Amino acid sequence: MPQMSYAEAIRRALAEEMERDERVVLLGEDIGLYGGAFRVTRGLIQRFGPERVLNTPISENGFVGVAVGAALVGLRPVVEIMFMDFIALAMDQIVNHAAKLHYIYGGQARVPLVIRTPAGAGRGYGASHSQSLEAWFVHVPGIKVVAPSTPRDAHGLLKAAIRDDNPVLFVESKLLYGAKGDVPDPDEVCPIGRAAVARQGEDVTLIAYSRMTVLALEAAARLEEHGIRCEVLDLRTLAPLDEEAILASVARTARAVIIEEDTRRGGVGAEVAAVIAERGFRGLDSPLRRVACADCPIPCSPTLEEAILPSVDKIVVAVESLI
Amino acid sequence: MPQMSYAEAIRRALAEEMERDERVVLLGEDIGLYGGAFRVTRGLIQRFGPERVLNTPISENGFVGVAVGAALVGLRPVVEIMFMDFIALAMDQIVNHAAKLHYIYGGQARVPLVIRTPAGAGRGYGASHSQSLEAWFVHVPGIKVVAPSTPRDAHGLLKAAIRDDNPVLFVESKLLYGAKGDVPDPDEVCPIGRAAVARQGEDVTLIAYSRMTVLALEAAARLEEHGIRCEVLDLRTLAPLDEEAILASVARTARAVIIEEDTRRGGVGAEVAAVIAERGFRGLDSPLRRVACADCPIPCSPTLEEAILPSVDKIVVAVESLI
Amino acid sequence: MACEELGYLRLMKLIRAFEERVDRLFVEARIHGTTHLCIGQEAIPVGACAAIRPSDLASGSHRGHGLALAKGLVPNRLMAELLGRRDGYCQGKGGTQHVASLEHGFLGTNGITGGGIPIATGAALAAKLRRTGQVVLSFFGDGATNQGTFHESLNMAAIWRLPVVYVCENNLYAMSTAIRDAAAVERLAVRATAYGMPGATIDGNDVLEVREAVARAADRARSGGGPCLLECTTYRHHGHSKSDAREYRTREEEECWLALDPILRSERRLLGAGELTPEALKRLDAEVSAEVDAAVDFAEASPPLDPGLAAEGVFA
Amino acid sequence: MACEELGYLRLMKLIRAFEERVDRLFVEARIHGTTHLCIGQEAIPVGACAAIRPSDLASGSHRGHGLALAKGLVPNRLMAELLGRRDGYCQGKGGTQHVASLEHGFLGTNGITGGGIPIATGAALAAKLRRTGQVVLSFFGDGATNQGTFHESLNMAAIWRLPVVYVCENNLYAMSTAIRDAAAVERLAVRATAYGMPGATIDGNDVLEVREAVARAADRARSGGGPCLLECTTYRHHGHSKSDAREYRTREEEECWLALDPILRSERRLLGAGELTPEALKRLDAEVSAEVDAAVDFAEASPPLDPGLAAEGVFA
Ligand SMILES: Cc1ncc(C[n+]2csc(CCOP(=O)(O)OP(=O)(O)O)c2C)c(N)n1
Ligand SMILES: Cc1ncc(C[n+]2csc(CCOP(=O)(O)OP(=O)(O)O)c2C)c(N)n1
Ligand SMILES: [Mg+2]
Ligand SMILES: [Mg+2]
Repeated sequence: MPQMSYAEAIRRALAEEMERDERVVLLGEDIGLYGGAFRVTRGLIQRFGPERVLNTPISENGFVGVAVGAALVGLRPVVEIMFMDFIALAMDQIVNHAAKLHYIYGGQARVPLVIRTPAGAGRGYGASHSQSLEAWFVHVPGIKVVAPSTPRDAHGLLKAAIRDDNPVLFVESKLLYGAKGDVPDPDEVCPIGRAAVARQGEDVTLIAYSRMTVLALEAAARLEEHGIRCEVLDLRTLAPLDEEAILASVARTARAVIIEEDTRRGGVGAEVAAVIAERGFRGLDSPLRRVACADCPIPCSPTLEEAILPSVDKIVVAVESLI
Repeated sequence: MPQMSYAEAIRRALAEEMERDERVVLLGEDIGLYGGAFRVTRGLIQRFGPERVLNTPISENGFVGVAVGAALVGLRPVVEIMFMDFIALAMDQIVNHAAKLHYIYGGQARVPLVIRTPAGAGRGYGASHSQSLEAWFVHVPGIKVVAPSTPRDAHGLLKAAIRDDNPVLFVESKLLYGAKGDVPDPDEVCPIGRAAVARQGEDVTLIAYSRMTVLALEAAARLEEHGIRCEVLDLRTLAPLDEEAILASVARTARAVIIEEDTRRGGVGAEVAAVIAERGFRGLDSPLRRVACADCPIPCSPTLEEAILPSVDKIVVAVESLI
Repeated sequence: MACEELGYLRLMKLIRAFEERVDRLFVEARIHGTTHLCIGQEAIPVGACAAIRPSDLASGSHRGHGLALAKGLVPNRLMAELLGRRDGYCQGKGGTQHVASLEHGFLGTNGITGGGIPIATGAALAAKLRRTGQVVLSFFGDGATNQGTFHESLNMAAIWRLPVVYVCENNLYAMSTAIRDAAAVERLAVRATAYGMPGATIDGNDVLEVREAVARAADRARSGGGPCLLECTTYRHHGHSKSDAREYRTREEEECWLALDPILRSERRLLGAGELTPEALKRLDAEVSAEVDAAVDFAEASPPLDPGLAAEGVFA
Repeated sequence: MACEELGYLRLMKLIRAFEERVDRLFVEARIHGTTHLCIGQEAIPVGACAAIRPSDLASGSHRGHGLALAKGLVPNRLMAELLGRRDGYCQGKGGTQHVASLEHGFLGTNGITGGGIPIATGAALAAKLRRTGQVVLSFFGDGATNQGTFHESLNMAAIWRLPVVYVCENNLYAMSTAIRDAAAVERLAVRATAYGMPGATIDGNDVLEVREAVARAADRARSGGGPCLLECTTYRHHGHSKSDAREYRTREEEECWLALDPILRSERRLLGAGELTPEALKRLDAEVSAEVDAAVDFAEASPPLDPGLAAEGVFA
């Protein structure tokens, strides 16, 4: 299979799974003819028809709840939330319903629901169109959270998410939609719950996910020139977290820098740090570091936005401060 | 001032602040004659009238948004969300509006809004009436989060919250409503952002907040019998976090156990652990430990509920594992 | 018709006996937590479920024991659920506000006011797309009609012409808040206008009227006619939940409504028509009471789930 | 009346020139991010703001530059905001979707569809409780009427009789979704029925009609009569945002609506009445164009905020 973009990889995974299983239906705002704000679902309504690609009204809590109900009785809906910021409107249906029903119904029910949504800043979209809110869901038992960094993982993880019998939040990166990469096998399913070593190194582990993996790899390349060999661990799944992979890498390098695009306080990186501090403490040689978005709303002005986001430079500085 | 319950302390703080500042108004479901589900606002409508104690329809996102709008133009609303679980419905107005407007409006606007809500399990109320979701808000820049453990702090922190020009989430503990304690001074305001040493000790720091502080103190008393001297740090404010107090205590004891009632993964304790792992690592002698609710929805059956919640026993075990 | 009403009367009495027992179990501290009794409102779930097929679906509010029993759940396992026991429909994990039995097509009670409305709507979407011929009943209270989920759901059901019947149990109050203070409309049924769907107000304390109205609505929905909103007027005899002194309403108002009790009305109708004798009535009462006794025995004999397993079963 | 309309025409032209310039700045990559132009819809904010007092309040949607200017914000600082500069109303932090000027009573545009409706409602609550005599205009699109916030807010405004006028700018589409596919009602104004408030549909492309309708609604609201819902029919000439090829609507439909352009209509009316000469019209066009040129110059001369301060100002 040729090189393709992250967006195209997602589109293919959707199409393949819809082909494979007629219970898979898509719901979301403007996902039909328009193809969604980022055109990820473009062409699918022509191929699968309006009964399987449903344009919804602007009713986030409502249509997520509709998807929960549909999932409960046999469909496998994939919902698109146009920007992750809007997921704030749907928290009740996701948290109090989707994530809980399997457990609180004593195992009778399954909610095979995928919620796809683009996260992240860097496009000058402002405070309500730029957030990375995945940490909320990492904190919610009963929902899995994945956040791929490559077209290949986006494709394979989305297939896994759609086949999973549990709710899965599938976090996409706006800035990666155009990024190209190999997707060798249309049947490849990437298991949920496993991190991947994106680069090997001995001196320090850079732990990242989604677009931050790309920055971490760039930083690693730059640091190599300074003689610092970084291992880059791409988490890929945030819940359940691949604690073993984190601990194994940190045990080798004895140092870790966690890179996340969400705001620092209470972010995903905090959980990663806590896991290391609890279970990997003995092998650690130096303090942990987090490189994250500053604790403020995302300003619209591009210069301000850039200033608060993680960057290759900031990663390099954090790594160098440890060594 | 005599002993009073945590609920009564909150009621007094409300009444005192309403007396002091006529811009303070209350909004919430059944907070008038009924006094709210936990009767915290009982009697206030008789005293201040229905224009200042507004019973709302069941419209959480709507009435929180109404409070944001009212705050923006000069009122100082105190909203009650009947159970913290229902805050999931109001996330958009809290996160995308209340917490952001001051910043994104470039400092023109203030949103002096308090959201009071009871958190916590232990009453057999089931999955939708028992959650502790404060970690979500700790992750949201622009909103402060407080969670008192005593009547005195509840009183003083609520007064501070009402006088604060920023949105404040005021997390109450259902199980503490009946707990009694001294509230010596009706004018005492407890500053937001400061932890308190609830008990001094040299061997290990127990870091807790809200009802978990009570459990931590019990565990400390029990551990003293085994010769282990625990310091108990009551965080009181979760955002901004009193990092200096945490670091100072851990520097003394070189060991820490974090106790939180929210579910473990991505909870408030993760941030506390991360702060210690970043800034207090050098002084740490042993791994951190978190005692938290298991990562599952709160089951209704009391025996199951008890099994997953933190307890004095679990704290004791965690501390002993470190020493 | 009349002999069918006998069955409804029996079911309404069973629900009431069940609820009264639940109330007593609370007083005796044999149940913990909270509960919302549907005493006084039994005709709505009974009439509604009589109008649909067993394969149809229903979803309820927090006040949902009556709907659960009307949808075919058995008292034994429902009681076990309320007592938090292993043989409860949800192993005691769900409890009163989150009890479901999918094999009965009962999608669950719901502790989030308005939370079940989109879920019912989604089940109707699935029924439509999968062409199962099912209809879904979505139950909720007057207070729930002020939630955004009500609005969003009814709108989607209307534009997609989903096979769902929205059953609003208007018992005049949401907790302590009178609906006249929480909505500026005389009748909640007019809210259907906003979605271009039919709305009607019916006497929710008349089991036959409920059955007829729901039957018409369900037929229409099943044949592709789309959703509708039925406002069923009723009254809850007890407080909102166990700790409610009912200060927000008068004893006179309660008297009036007690006289309109749906069970009394069916009894009177059946006695008047000679379909029921005072003796048969007594037997009926004894029967349902025994059935509830048995349910309590069953439930109390069922152990709670092993606490060691409490955190299991989060993921499928 | 007619000389007043001259002022409205000027303001509508200013808004249009402003929006056209914004469009060009995007094409030239001098603005980043996104934007939603209100070209074609100018009569609504202009007519509405003409009907209220400067001390009154207004809150807008994501498509809110026109409302901002109509509410009295000056082009210079608005343009600076869109360019992310220090002299923008919000120091460049808010941007197109979150620009406010509280001193003008402008509570802000809003990037969350429906997000501004409860906020406007709350401002009206404050106005009522504080007896300021203010009225609030709450602007939103057709698509926003499907949000739960719309429902919850209108309901609260109705039960509390708040001084708020809900102005729905129905431009037939929410992004690519036709309102006829997203709501099963002919007219969105009927949604007022669900709250017991008056609702009316007016020609949103006629600035005088808008002014009259809003004036009546605002007077009523101000004197304690409560809220109402005004559906203003209109059309956006451009795509939803910069990257929209408008595949979901036909060029014929666009032609029809272009003929109903609110600016053309005012021009024609004024020319016909002799209140405006072709020369004066040219002067007007030149004036607003110069004003917008100046705004761009002002904005581009304004530096961005010091990036070192980017994370400051989170708390008051
Ligand atoms: C989202 C949410 N808000 C508030 C509550 C608390 N609450 C439980 S029942 C209830 C009243 C519901 O009234 P109504 O819909 O009329 O149903 P009824 O109790 O009268 O059957 C309220 C406010 C809740 N459970 N969920
Ligand atoms: C909560 C939320 N959902 C979705 C969006 C994406 N979005 C932005 S504008 C828009 C369409 C709004 O349509 P309408 O209310 O008719 O306003 P118009 O754009 O036509 O002026 C959508 C879906 C959003 N910004 N916020
Ligand atoms: Mg009710
Ligand atoms: Mg529109």
